[in-house]
Amino acid sequence: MDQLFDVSLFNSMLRIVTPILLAALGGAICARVGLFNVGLEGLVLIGAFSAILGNHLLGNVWLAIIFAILCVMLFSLIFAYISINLRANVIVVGISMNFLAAGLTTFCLRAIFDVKGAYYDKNMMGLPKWDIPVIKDIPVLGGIVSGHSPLVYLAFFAAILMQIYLFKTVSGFRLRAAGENPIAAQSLGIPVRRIQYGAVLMSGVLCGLAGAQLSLGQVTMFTEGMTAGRGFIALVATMLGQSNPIGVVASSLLFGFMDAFSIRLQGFALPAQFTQMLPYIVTLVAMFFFKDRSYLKDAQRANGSSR
Amino acid sequence: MTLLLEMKNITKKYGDFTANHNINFDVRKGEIHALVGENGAGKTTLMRMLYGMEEPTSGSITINGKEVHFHDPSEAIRQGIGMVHQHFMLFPSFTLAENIVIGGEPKRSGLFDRKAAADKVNELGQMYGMPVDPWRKAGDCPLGIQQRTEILKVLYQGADVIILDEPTGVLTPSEVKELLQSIKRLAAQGKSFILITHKLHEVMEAADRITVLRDGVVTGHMESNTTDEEQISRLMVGRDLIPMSRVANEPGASVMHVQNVTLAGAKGAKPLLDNITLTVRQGEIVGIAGISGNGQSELLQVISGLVQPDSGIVELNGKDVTGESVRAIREQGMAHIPEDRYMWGASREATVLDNGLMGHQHQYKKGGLIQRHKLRKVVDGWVQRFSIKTGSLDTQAQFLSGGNLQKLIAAREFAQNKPFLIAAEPTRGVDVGAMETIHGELLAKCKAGDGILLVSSELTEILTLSDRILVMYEGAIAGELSAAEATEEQISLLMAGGKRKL
Amino acid sequence: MTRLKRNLLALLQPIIAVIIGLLAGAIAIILLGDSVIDTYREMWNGAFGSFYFLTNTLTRATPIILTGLGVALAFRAGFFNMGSTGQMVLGGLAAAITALYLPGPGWMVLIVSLVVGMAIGGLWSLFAGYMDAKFGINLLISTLLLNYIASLFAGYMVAFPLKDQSGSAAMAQTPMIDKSIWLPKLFSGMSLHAGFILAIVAAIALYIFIQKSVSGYEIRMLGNNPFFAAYGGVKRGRMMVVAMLTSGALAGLAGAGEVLGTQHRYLDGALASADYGWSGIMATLLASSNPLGTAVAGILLAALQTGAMGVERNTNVPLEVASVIQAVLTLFVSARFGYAFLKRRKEKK
Amino acid sequence: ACSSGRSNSEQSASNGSSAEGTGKKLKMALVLPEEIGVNQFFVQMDEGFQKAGKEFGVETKTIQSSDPTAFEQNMRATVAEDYDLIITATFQAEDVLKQVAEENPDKSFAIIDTTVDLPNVRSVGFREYEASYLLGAAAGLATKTNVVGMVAAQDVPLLKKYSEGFKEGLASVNPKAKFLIGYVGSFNDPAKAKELALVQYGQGADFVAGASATSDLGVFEAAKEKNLYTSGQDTDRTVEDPDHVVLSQLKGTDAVAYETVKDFVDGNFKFGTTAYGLKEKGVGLTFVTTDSTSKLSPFIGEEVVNKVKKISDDIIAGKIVVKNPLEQK
Ligand SMILES: Nc1ncnc2c1ncn2[C@@H]1O[C@H](COP(=O)(O)OP(=O)(O)OP(=O)(O)O)[C@@H](O)[C@H]1O
Ligand SMILES: Nc1ncnc2c1ncn2[C@@H]1O[C@H](COP(=O)(O)OP(=O)(O)OP(=O)(O)O)[C@@H](O)[C@H]1O
Ligand SMILES: [Mg+2]
Ligand SMILES: [Mg+2]
Repeated sequence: MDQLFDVSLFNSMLRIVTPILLAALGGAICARVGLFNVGLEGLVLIGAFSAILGNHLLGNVWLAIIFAILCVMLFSLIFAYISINLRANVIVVGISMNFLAAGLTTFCLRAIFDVKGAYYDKNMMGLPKWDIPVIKDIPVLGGIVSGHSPLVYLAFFAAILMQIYLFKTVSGFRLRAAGENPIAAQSLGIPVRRIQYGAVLMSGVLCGLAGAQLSLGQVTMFTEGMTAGRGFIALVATMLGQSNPIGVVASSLLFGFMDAFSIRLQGFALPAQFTQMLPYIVTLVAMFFFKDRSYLKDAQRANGSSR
Repeated sequence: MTLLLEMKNITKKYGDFTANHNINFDVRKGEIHALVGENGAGKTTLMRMLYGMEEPTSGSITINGKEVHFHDPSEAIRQGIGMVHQHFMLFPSFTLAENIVIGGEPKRSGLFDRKAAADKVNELGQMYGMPVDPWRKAGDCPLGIQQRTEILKVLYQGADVIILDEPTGVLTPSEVKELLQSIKRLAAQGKSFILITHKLHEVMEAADRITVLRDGVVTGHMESNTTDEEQISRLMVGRDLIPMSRVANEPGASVMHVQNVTLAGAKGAKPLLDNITLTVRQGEIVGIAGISGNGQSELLQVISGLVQPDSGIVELNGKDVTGESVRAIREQGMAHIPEDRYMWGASREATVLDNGLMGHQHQYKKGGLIQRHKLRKVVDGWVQRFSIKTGSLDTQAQFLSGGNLQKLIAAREFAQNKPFLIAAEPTRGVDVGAMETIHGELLAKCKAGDGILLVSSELTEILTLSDRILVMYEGAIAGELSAAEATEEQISLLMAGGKRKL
Repeated sequence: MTRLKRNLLALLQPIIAVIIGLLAGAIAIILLGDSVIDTYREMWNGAFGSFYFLTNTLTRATPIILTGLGVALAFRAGFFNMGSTGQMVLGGLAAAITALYLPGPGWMVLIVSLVVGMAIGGLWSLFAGYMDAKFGINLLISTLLLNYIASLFAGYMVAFPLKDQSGSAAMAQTPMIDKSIWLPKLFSGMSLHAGFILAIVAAIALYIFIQKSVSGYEIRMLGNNPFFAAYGGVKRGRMMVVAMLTSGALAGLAGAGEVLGTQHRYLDGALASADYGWSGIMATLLASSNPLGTAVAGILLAALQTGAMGVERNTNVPLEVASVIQAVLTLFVSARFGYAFLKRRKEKK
Repeated sequence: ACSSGRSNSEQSASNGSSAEGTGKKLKMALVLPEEIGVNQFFVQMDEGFQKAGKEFGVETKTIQSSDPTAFEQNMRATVAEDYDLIITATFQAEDVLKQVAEENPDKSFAIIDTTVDLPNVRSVGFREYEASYLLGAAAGLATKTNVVGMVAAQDVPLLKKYSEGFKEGLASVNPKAKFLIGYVGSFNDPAKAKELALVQYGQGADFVAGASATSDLGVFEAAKEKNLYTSGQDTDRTVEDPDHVVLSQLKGTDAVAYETVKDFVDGNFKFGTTAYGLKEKGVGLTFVTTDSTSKLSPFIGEEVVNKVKKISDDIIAGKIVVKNPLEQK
């Protein structure tokens, strides 16, 4: 079994987990303000495309990342406007956003790069791999932790930052208030809509980063539909982590680990379909241990008993 | 006293419905101004406009002589107006301290200083005689504490004019007394209060001036020392009320019997129900008094089959129904007016008709389908008899005022015509006219030979209606009194955990 | 406001939505340098242009309506079932296996296959419900995950044990089902099959069930306020079984219908790749879980898709743009430009 | 199925020339069962189709489909819209084409990359496994570590045409070599394909063949990053990175599409089935059967190329018979 568990397994896990984690954090902050964002998949896809486009236009990965973030923020504004101002069903909006993103990226690929399926430029520089000075020399740990794209580190840093923001700062406190009981928050003069907009934009930033990690960090190219369901897995990670940044990290890591592990299991006689099932099954099993609050509690909240 | 605030010719329309019509209302510095009226008279609507949650269709609001236009509660808060809402506005997963300081959180080095918040809340609690545990989660607190938290929140915001929309509905008599004392003390210090309540004795005790609303118009303005409860209620209801008369009748056989029922609490905590035994007989009203959170809710849940007891027996009409489903118990002969109309008693999104059907659904069934026409006639009958104000039977329950919804629920359960009725807080938030109707129905049912278990935090209600009174304290029955001998003082003492004293 | 005025306003809302959606689509088309009118004409023609295209649209609407109805019932009961794709896939697979291996007269095998498809879809859905009821596992997550598991499992089944060995044997698919077991076509030479009738019947039946029956009433109340339902003697467990089973069975029927009416075999990825599940959820949500509305919304969504195909075939506007237009349209159709929107507009002036 | 050489059941198509006779501009459609971008192979086919259309003055229309149902509707719609020739491609199109062609016996159809045995359908298949065999042999001769990998899109029968031929070719020259195969589970997930290639690298492979459509780009990137060698599919992918993408297995779909249009216009269009293998130059391998603009990598080297050329000749001569993996039960 030493072929199954090695340094590269964990190293690969960190890479696999990053776009999912970033998107899941984006999902978490939306969930915290009461908007269930099913459109993560689409947002990440737009991020992946615009990162490549930005790199192509600006010739600099860092500017490309900023470009991707701006594009996805713009895109998420549509989500915000239609679901907050026009009070559309947030799930319908999310699903439509996914369709929109798929169509739009394919179309732009054709219109801008004049290619179908994939855009690849071997001269394009992806994100650098950072070697962490001291850590890289530590035997096992160095191999796992060092040598990733900066966005991998940023993702985990963002999770910690978000944990602090939500639970330690005043503004994070108000954000949670706006999500927990919008009517009460409104009655205190907390600008609920503005906070919701902020959260959606923030999730745009995170999904932009997720997309950039996918198209500039993990590989350096864009292919149609390259998110391949990662946005939905992020959604699952959001919920399994109960919209707690640290919980989201844990559930994303679990999924990432199982995914990396299932790749390695493929050699071992099991049909590929079953090894590919593994991450989903394990996530399902994990839910036995990390239960969501019971339906009764949720309902109690929703019905807000008074007197 | 100086005029602090004035609302002039206020009209508020919702579509083609006028909730407030040309209302003039003012508040002076340091006064307690009571606003009374029937359910749906427009009291809350008027206050929502003052608090910036709604904008008047026409009319003006001036504060300290300056005209103001609020678009948002935060503007009203800045002008020193605070409101304790009729339906609480709390964040259940937040601590009480968080709920109180929200909007003006203390900070330390950029972060939310929860310790300082807790200290401030403790300080505030001491100052106004309303202590709370700042670290408890709001959702875990009894309603009384939640109410207190709401008031502390407004005080924390530094309001000069404090609107209290039915603040005493969930408080025990001693809590009410404390609250009214606090209000009076604060008023003496220069704060002004607008007090909305259906309890006229509270009005008489605390208010300086009184404004009466009926159907969206002002029907009276007076000083409290020149009026009495009869006059107010006449202005409210538009007629004289008939005083309740209770004829004691001889109780018959047991309709409901609870034997040694126990329900464990969370690990390490005291049991929620501690070896409870009680009987309700035919033609008898048994009242249960107690501060909310002492096991009354749990007892009712066990009796009605919503929760299974850990041990003990529940008998209905002589049949052991322990462990039976809610439906089976209801069919065996129970009706139930639940204590919390929004949580247990109704679905806000459903229509009046659908809300009326609950519990009757198997009676109006034919071939699996609902007999709508028959149902419609019946529910319409209830609306007439209890004069429930509703647009139509297809109006969603959420558009009914709380009192009217309560009447609908009561009507629904009376119509069950079962030998045993649980009536939990049957008149909570209900105006005097409707209270008269509901009390009349309860007495009539009792007279007809049915048994009623009445749970109420309203001692007067318990005292006027019950034959026997049980007092619950910490999940156990602390004492039993007969209606003839019981006094408010005795009950209060038992409620507070004092030993039974005859 | 008079009643008439209110009704007009209610009607106005979707009309405004469609107009804004079409305008947004027009901008996309103009950006491409194509003719807006031509594109929309082709869209219309592709969806409803002739009897042939109308039946095409209805064929495509069939699985959308069925999955939509399934989730509608679950949503009404307060169970957020996102698993229609997986339920559909397993229902389709089960129907194909039954049709292939059950001996007997064609019509009987057909009926049994449909029933088995429904049963398997229902049980898969119930499994998620069971995990929720028994272990408190969030239904939304579990159904999403079960989609992947179902699709991969079905993929395995047709790539290995059930693989079609006839013909070129290159596809992961079951063998072709015997013609006698196919769902009959409604018109010769057109793709519309009897599954559409089943979908419409299901929509009407479900409407009656939800709106008129006692169990439907109990399910609605459970979805609105579970405490109220419990207080009134509604058994959550039983209702959950009913709701999840029916919901999954309808999705299973959608899959079985596609297999027996359109593909005539289970073809790996065919049911999942068309996004029927998501379209169904969208139809339901657009119609606020009203079964009849879901059927209408399902046809609307299908029309947008077949219309997009028409655009792809007959104009220079590529499929991707057609799908952008489709997404923009649904986005705006879902928006509630109610009275509030109009009022705000007025205030700003 | 017919898979060995040209079938002799060829008939002449009558309507091809008659349409030309009326002088009306011919209308042809290429209806694809998938979206074009998913597969390099479709892009190539479309190019050949468009090129022929331009050259011979035919009105061409390429129609992509998002899913199988959409494909069926598109096929039926093109019949309704009265195209003169309807071309489609791949196994995915078989079912629908069989139905539609049977229902419309007087319409002309062509299918590329598989066989549909109907009187009004011209089928052109490929024997990719012959080229895969060569690729496997080349890998087996070139590998230094005796570990060779392949990243395939999905574990589905279709891809056996690539993996089984490869395995066989590998074993024929280097029985000791270990063969690793990994499945992406999707045709367009380059990130995952890259991880799979990295895993195979970790297990000692120095050559990882890409057989995962668009996802191959991820394999190429892994090769670049870890300095291992890889190969592409369908077109000459070595031009993209000759140092790492050292071989490419070829499939002449563009030529077939072009020929189909040309034959129809010229009146040489014949129904029946044809299969293109090494012999017919329908499939091939860069450097071995076809020259490439990029330079040969030293990893492969002239010596290996020559050996593989020999194998290729043997296959063409029938001395080596590569089994059709789809026919072995
Ligand atoms: N937003 C609204 N839309 C339509 N009608 C409303 C709205 N808000 C209140 N109403 C109606 O206005 C009337 C007055 O309501 P209001 O809440 O002011 O009554 P109230 O005096 O507070 O009654 P209660 O004593 O029951 O609290 C009620 O009939 C209510 O149904
Ligand atoms: N913005 C609104 N939209 C629709 N309905 C509203 C709105 N605001 C208030 N209402 C409804 O108007 C009714 C009257 O308001 P309110 O809740 O204050 O009545 P109430 O004071 O609870 O009655 P009671 O004193 O009997 O408890 C309520 O049922 C409330 O739901
Ligand atoms: Mg009120
Ligand atoms: Mg009230």
